[in-house]
Formats: sequence, structure tokens, C-alpha cells
Amino acid sequence: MDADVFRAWITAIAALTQEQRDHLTQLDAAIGDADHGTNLARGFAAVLAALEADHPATPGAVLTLTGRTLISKVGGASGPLYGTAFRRAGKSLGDAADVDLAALATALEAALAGVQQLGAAREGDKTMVDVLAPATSAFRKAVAEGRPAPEALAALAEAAQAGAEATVSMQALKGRASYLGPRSVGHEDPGAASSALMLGALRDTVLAGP
Amino acid sequence: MDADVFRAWITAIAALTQEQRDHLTQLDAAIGDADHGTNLARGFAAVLAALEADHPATPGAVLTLTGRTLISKVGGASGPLYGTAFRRAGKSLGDAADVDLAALATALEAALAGVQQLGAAREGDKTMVDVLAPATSAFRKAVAEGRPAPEALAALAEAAQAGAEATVSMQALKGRASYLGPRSVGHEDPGAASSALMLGALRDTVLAGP
Amino acid sequence: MKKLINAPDNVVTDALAGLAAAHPSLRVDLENKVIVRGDAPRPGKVGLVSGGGSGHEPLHGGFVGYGMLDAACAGEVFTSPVPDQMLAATQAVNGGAGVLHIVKNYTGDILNFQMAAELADDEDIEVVSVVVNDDVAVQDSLYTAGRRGVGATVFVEKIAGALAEEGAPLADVAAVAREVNERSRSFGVALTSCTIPAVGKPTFELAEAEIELGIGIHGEPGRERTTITSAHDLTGTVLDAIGADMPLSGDLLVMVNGMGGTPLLEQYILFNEVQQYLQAHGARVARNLVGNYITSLDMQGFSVTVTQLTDTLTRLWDAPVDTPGLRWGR
Amino acid sequence: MKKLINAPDNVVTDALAGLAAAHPSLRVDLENKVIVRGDAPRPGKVGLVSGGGSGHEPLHGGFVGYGMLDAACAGEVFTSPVPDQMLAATQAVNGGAGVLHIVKNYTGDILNFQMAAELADDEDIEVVSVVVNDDVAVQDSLYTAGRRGVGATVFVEKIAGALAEEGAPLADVAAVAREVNERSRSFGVALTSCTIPAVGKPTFELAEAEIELGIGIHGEPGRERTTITSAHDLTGTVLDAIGADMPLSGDLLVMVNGMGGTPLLEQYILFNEVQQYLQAHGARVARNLVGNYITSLDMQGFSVTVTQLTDTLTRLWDAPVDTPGLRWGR
Ligand SMILES: Nc1ncnc2c1ncn2[C@@H]1O[C@H](COP(=O)(O)OP(=O)(O)O)[C@@H](O)[C@H]1O
Ligand SMILES: Nc1ncnc2c1ncn2[C@@H]1O[C@H](COP(=O)(O)OP(=O)(O)O)[C@@H](O)[C@H]1O
Ligand SMILES: [Mg+2]
Ligand SMILES: [Mg+2]
Ligand SMILES: [Mg+2]
Ligand SMILES: [Mg+2]
Repeated sequence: MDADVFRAWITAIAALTQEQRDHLTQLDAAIGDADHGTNLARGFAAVLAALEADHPATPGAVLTLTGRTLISKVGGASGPLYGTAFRRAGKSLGDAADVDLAALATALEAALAGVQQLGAAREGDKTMVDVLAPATSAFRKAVAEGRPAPEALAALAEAAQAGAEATVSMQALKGRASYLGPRSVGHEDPGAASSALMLGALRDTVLAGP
Repeated sequence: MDADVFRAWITAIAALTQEQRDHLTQLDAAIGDADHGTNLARGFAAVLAALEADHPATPGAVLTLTGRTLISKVGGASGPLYGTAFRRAGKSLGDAADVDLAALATALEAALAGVQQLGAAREGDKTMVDVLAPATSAFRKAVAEGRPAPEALAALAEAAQAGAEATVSMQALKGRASYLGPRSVGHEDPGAASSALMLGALRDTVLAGP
Repeated sequence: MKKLINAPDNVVTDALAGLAAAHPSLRVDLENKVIVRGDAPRPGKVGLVSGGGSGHEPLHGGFVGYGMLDAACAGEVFTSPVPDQMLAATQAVNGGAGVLHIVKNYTGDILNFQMAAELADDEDIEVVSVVVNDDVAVQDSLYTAGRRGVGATVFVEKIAGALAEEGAPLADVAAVAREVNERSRSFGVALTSCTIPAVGKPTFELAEAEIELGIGIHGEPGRERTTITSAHDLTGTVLDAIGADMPLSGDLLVMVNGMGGTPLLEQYILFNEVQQYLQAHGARVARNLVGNYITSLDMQGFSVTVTQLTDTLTRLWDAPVDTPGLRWGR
Repeated sequence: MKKLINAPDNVVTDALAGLAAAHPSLRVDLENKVIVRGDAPRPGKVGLVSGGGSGHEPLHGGFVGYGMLDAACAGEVFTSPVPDQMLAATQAVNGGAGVLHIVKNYTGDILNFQMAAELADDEDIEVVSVVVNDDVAVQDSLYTAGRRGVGATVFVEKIAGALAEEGAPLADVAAVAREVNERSRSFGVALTSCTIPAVGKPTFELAEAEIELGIGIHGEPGRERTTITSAHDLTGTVLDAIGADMPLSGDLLVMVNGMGGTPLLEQYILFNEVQQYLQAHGARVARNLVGNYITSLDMQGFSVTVTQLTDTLTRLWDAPVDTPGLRWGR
């Protein structure tokens, strides 16, 4: 997977956050402050502009620029968290021109570690971590078992989707939703939903191929 | 007609303003500031208390106290106007223990004069004057023709009712409704409506007898 | 109707009790519903009295204090006070130099203040009345009640109060009050109706996207109903209306006033448009106020008031003022 | 949605342009959305920086000026600013004595200010952060995001600003900021939802007569939904909740804060009830604020903040302040 693939992935995310903007914002309205969709749509629009401006040449550079841009344009909780996730992933890819599944798995693990280090959320706290954690380990497992790309990426996206749905029954312990205590139960976490969108887009982009 | 009759009249007005409070306020909402019913209800409640407190002995004293109380309790445009009307009427009745139709006509004329002196409204300006003026002259005419009380008072009340209805098609030139210009047409003037209520109550009270 | 009150009939007294508790420097007569400066009467100083219906807070009670009003009378919501209240206020602030009555031009206010002035005259208190009528939304005419008094009232009270604080005689204080009124124009816009506690439902209904141009501070209908436009276009409409009545040039004192339910965020957006419009028309916003100063209960909307300044008016505007609603210089 | 704006995406910049036009004594960087005191940086003076999502005006930008904040960063509506803005503000006010970051306790604000502090550290600017978390509506816990920062932010900014103005070192300014936060508790109530311009419809729906107890300033749901009661009973509920968390005794600084759509008339009614409740409980309201100080756009509702005063805190509260939103003593 070269820089174009990752650029295509980010472009797909940008399109999705525009398209799902209201849906994500509504999820946030139920247990937060109704801005998650707006935040991400604004952020990834800025990311596209940045990618246009200085055409990063490697997958790592694409993700690092994506992360830095999110940090300086999004704000809120999701800005620093997603920004750190993409930056850590980018750093872990180094300056390789082409990335294989194993390297991608390592990058996703670095992203997850960055999010948890910054936000101190654990699985079960009803956050994006409940998507990133299971999806990353499912992906790593599939890759370790030597499964082909389609299968491994399917495992990633399906675990992500399942993780997002699982947040519905959780009580939030982190983020704005935690203020609700028990009343946070019964709603899907907006950040979990957006994480599932991003990982679903990763599968679709890679499988679509060049 | 002795003090008891006039006390009964004021009592009837107090009951009517309570009962019609919302109706009068809605008329005021359409072309004014939605407080005419509240103002009169508050004012006549205070009048009843005052009449209770120092039992005025003559018709003149009853009306004068009513007027003074309205002036010091109602506020707005209708407070000074109705207050002056009742005070002038009371003064014109002097300290007679009993009042005949002619004296009553003179008292109503004094009331009208007081209202016009203070408010400078002329007939056609869409105010209480459009009820007080025609009603007073119809009453004077009937009395001059020597009609019996029932007929003279019926003429008074009917002219009042007609006068109030006539304000619907008028454009307001005085009071809050005048700010509306042409848009004031098509609504009954609240003060005209309350004046018609008061004069209708006068007929009913006198005819009901002791 | 959801309101933070105890009972519709008690809103005015309860709020006055709160004002008294919050501002110990004021003397509040709950019986007469009169708010008086703690140090009144000041011998030799002209006393400034204003008042009107409640529901416009901070006007008038919030403008009682050093450099502004000496007393204010609070009527029921949207109903002018009664002569007894005005007399009590006049007596409380009479320091022997006479008392100025600042009256917004509404029939009720005019008639009640007129009666109060007669009562004061009976007690040999010299009273001069100044009528504020700055609302260009209403066509003026000899044969009607004339224009409504709105935003300029804040400026009249501040500037006349500053001159009185300097020890000027009644005639001069009245003259500067009239001058401010003559040099001021206002225009208001409503996005929603207010709800009077005693009535319990909105005074009028506006459709989604519908606004009332030329709204009165009691929810009186204005010039016309139209569809909401951008802050830019709406400000243009408002300032065109004001400019059609008074040249917008030179140094101006400008207020963007919130009606009570409009966030400060939006008021600053409006002020930005006002400032740009006036600059483009060659005028200069030399002084300004942005905030809720003369409100209409919970109405969403705004009004703009423009006053042509002179050096004297600017000096008096800048003079120290210390009231609950307006404070600087001390 | 009816709003006095040009476009949802421009509300923050347009409002900042208006703030700049209205207050020439402030320097407003529209690019970074940072409001800075005209005379910053003051050599040797600790710089105070705060910031957060917009929609809470006058907080924070309206509290920049003498005796309070040196700079504020404005995020999008209800979204915390980004590290770049906070760094720009920190650089602009760094007079060599270090900079205090006053941060409301929301994950977004915490994370972004944390990153900004790291960036400032790279430039050898000493930064200390103080987190405000006074909202008793939220159960505190080590394992959650903890309590929200609300009304106490106004008091922290005023009192820490006064000490910084006296030339105190960063450690002392940070200490007094923490002390104010620890001695303060707040609780909010919503009668209606706010409407975020970019969203276009209310964040939540309340039935006629239904209110939200413990509402957050971003419209986050609170403790429970219940039926509206009298101002008296509602105040009792609010102060019971605060009193359950902090003894209500001695000299108190009390704020009755309007959420943006609640008339001042009602706020004074509430303050009257608050004052009577506290008096009955043997406490004394030594200082107070009544008005819109930390709002939630057009939300109808209120919050009460109570701070246990000390002689020092009272002295610092009384010290002169000169900002668009809070001004006395000069
Ligand atoms: N401490 C945390 N760790 C991981 N994710 C978090 C944390 N706090 C919040 N989030 C995620 O951020 C999302 C909210 O993002 P957003 O609405 O953009 O920011 P804000 O809450 O500041 O408005 C939540 O749905 C949650 O998934
Ligand atoms: N100048 C006037 N002359 C006679 N009647 C008047 C005048 N101005 C107003 N009114 C009457 O007063 C009524 C309004 O009374 P009210 O609503 O109680 O006072 P306000 O207009 O101050 O709220 C009008 O309907 C009108 O009949
Ligand atoms: Mg959010
Ligand atoms: Mg009326
Ligand atoms: Mg009225
Ligand atoms: Mg947010």
C-alpha cells in the first residue's frame, strides 16, 4: 500500500464525515454536546486542503500530516485524540514508500496506544477505544495467521462495527457522556461510531485498489 | 338611585372585569400590550376593598372614591382616564343622597369631558371615547325626551355597545394602538370594550333595582 | 409558559426585593415600588426620576445610582406606574434644586407622570418633565400618540444624570436631556414574542423564519412582518430606517441592545455589521454599548439606537457612573 | 432556527470582529481567534490565559482586561480551542513571569491545553494549569472525566487576575486560583434547550412545564428531568444540592447566572430566594453577581455559584477590574 492508497483512505474519510455529519452530531446530542459531526467534517476538510498543499510522498507522511492538521483544526476531545492517533500511526510507518499488512497492524497499535496514553480511557469506558482496541487486535490476529488482505481488513472493519454497536449498552466513564452516568446507557458513542466509519473506509479503500 | 345602587354598579363592574379579564387582555394583545384586562381587574379589586374600608355614604362619594382608587392602583393609560372619569362623575353628583336620571346624565357628561380633557381623544380615534360619547348623548337625549328609566338606560347601553363595535373598523389615532397605523383597523378597541361593559352593567344594576 | 417566578402577581415585588438584596447601596421601597439612591436627597442637586412598566430590566431601576438616576418607579409588567409612586420618588430625591421627570412617550406614562407633577406642584416641588420619543418605527404626527420612547432613554438618563451630578441647575439638566432625545433615533426587531407572566402565553405569534420589523418594547406590533435575513442585511434595514430620519454622520454613540432572549454572541455579530455600515456611510462610532439595556422580558430580538454626539455629550457620557446596570470610572 | 447571524460557520469570527470594534482597548487576533489585553505582555506580570468553546459569552473574551484575564482563546461554538490558539495567546501575554492556564474541566479543554502547555514548554515559557471543576450536578470520581467547570470560572478569573495585577508570582496566582475553585460549587437548571447555529435545531427537547436539573453549559443533560416549580422551591433544590457538597456558612460570594435567554427580572427573583435561603441557613451573602456571565447561547435557565470567602478572597474580589463583562473601581 503506497501513499496514494492512504491519501485515498483519508479522502474517503473526509467524504464520509461530511455525509455522516448530522448523524454523528445527533449521536453527540444524545449524550454530549452535539458537535462531533461538525468537528470531524471541519477537521477532515482542513486535512484535504493540507494534503493538497504539500503532497506528502510516503504513507507515513500522509498520516502524520493528517494528525497534525486534526490537532490544529478540530479542537474538542476528538481533535487531539484522532490527531494523536494518526500522528502516531504515521510515525510508526516511518518513511517507507510502501506498507504491508504487518506494518499497518503495528501502525494501528501505535495509534491506539497514543489515544489511551492521552485520554486514559480503557475498553468498556464507552469511547472510540471500544472500537480501536478490538479492531486492532482482530486485525493483528488475522495478519499473524497469514490471512490475505481482504480477510484481514474485513476482520478489522467487522470488529470495529461490532465494537461501536457494543458501546450502546455501556455506561460512559470518559468524555462528556460520563456526566450522564447511568443515563448514558442506550446510546451509541459518537466517537466509537466515527472510528468505525474510518476503519470501514480503510477496508473499502484498500480493497478497491488503485 | 342611592349610594347602594352605585355601590352595586361598581361591584358588578368588578365582577365583569374579573370575568372578562382574558378577553380584554386579548383585545389589547392584538393592538396594544396585552394588559388591559389585568389592569382593570387589579384596579376594581382595589376599589372594592376601598369601598369596604370607608363606606362612602352618597353616590358622589362612591364614584369619587372609585376614581381616586383607580388612579392610584391601575396605572397605564386606562388608570388615569377611568379614574378621572369616575372622579369627575362623582364630583358632579355632589353630596346628594339620591340621584335622578338628569343628574346621572350630567355626571356622565362630566366623566366624558374629563377623559377628553386628559387624553385629548376625539370621536373616531378608536378609544373609550367612541363609547362614552355616543352613549352619553343617547342617554341625555332619552332623558330630555322624558323617557322612563328602563328606556333611557337601554339607549345608553345600546349606544355603548354599538360604539364599541364601531371601533373595529376605525384606525387608531390615540393610545398604543395608534403605533399600528392602518394595521389597527379590524380590531375592537379594548378600552371601548371595557367602557361598554361598564355602561351595560349600569343599566342592568339600576333595572335590577334594590 | 415556563418562568422562574413565584406567582405572576408577585414578579415585580419579588424582583425588587432581589434588587435590594443585591445592591445594598440602593434604598428600595417595596410598598411604593420605588428604587432610590442610598444618599438621596442630595441638597442642592437636581433629582432625576424615571420609571415605567416593569419587564425592561435593567431599565429603569438598574440605572439608579451615582451619575445617573436618583430614583425609579416600577409599574406592573408593561404598565406604567401610578402617580402616587412617582410622587413618592419625587419627594425622596428632592434636594431643593427641583426634580426632572424622564418619561417615555406612552399615553399611560405621560398621563400618570402628568398627574404626579401636579401632585408635586401642590407640595411646591419644582418638576420639569422630559419626554423621550426616539422610535422611528412609528410615524410621528400631531394627531397621534406620536413616537415611542425606547433606547434613547438609557442615553438620556446617563447624560442628564452626569450633568446633574456636576451640580447643574434644573433648566440645564432638562435641556441636555431634551438635546439627547432630539439627537437620537432607534429601531427594533423581534424574532419571537415575549410572554407576560400574568397572561401566560406569547403576546403574538411569529412563524418560523418570520420577524417583526419595528417592534415595540412591550411587544406592540411594528411596521411589518417579513422573513429573517442575514445579520448584515437586517442591520442594513434597521440603519436605513434610522438614516432616513436622521443623518448618520460625525461622531455617534451607538447601542446594540438585546431584547432579553438574544445571546451576547449574536449582539456582537450585529454590532460588527452596524459599525461597518456606519463607517461605510462616513460616520464614526465614537462610543458604544452592546448588551441587554432596555429589554422586553424574554423576547428574542434587538434594537439599535444612534445618537449624534457633541463634545459636551461625549464628556458627559464618559463621566463616572455607578449603577447596577451601567458602571465605569468608579 | 431564527438567529441573528450571517452564516453558522462565521459566528465566532463575526462576533470577535464585533468585540474588537466595541472595545478598542482589546487586541483581537481574528486569525487565531485570540483576544488579548491591549497592553500585553506586561513585563514581570504573570499572564492569565483562559479559553474554551464559544457560546458562553461574556465568558471568556469578555473578561479580558485590567485585573482579570490577559488573553482568551475562542473555540468554535461549544468546542474547545486548539493548541495553536492557546500557544499564540500564551506567547502574547508572556511577560517573563510565566503564564497561568485556567481550564474548565472538559476532556477537550484538558487535552488541548495540555498539548499547548507542551508547545509553550518547548519555547521555555513557564506554564501552570489550573482546572476548574465546580459543578455538583455531576458525580465526581477518579474513573470518570470528573466534574464540569462552570460558574466558578468567572470567580477564578477575577480573583486570580486581581492577584496577578498586584505582581504576585506564578505559584501564588495558581494557588489562589485553585483555592477559589476548591471553595466553589455550582448547579444549573434549564427551562429550554439552546440551539447551536451549525446544528440548526434544539440540542434537546423539554415538554411544557418540564425542566432539566443539573444542566451543563453545553446543553449536556444533567441529573434528572422534572416539573418546574416556584422560584422558591427551585432555588431550594439547587442550594440543597450545593449544600450537600459544601457547607453553606460564613461569608459567601454568590452568583445567580442567566443562561442567555432568561430575563434579568427573573434572575433578581431567583437571587431574592437565594439570599433568603442562605440567610435562613446562617450564611451571609457578602458579595454577589446577578446577570448573564457564563451562558449557553439562547438557553432559558439559570445557575447558582457559591464561593466561601476569606478576607483575602474578598479583598481580591473588590479590587478594580476593567473588562467588557465585569467592571468596577476604574
Ligand atoms: N478520554 C477519552 N478517551 C478516548 N476517547 C474519548 C475520551 N473522551 C472523549 N472521547 C471520545 O470523543 C468523542 C467526543 O468527541 P467530540 O464530540 O468531537 O468532542 P467533545 O466531547 O469535546 O465535544 C466521544 O464520543 C468519545 O468517543
Ligand atoms: N388618549 C386617550 N384617550 C382616551 N382613551 C385612551 C387614550 N389612550 C388610550 N386610551 C384607551 O386606553 C385603552 C388601553 O388601556 P390599557 O391597556 O389599560 O393601558 P396601556 O395602553 O397603557 O397599556 C385603549 O384601548 C383606549 O381605549
Ligand atoms: Mg461533542
Ligand atoms: Mg395595554
Ligand atoms: Mg400597558
Ligand atoms: Mg464539544
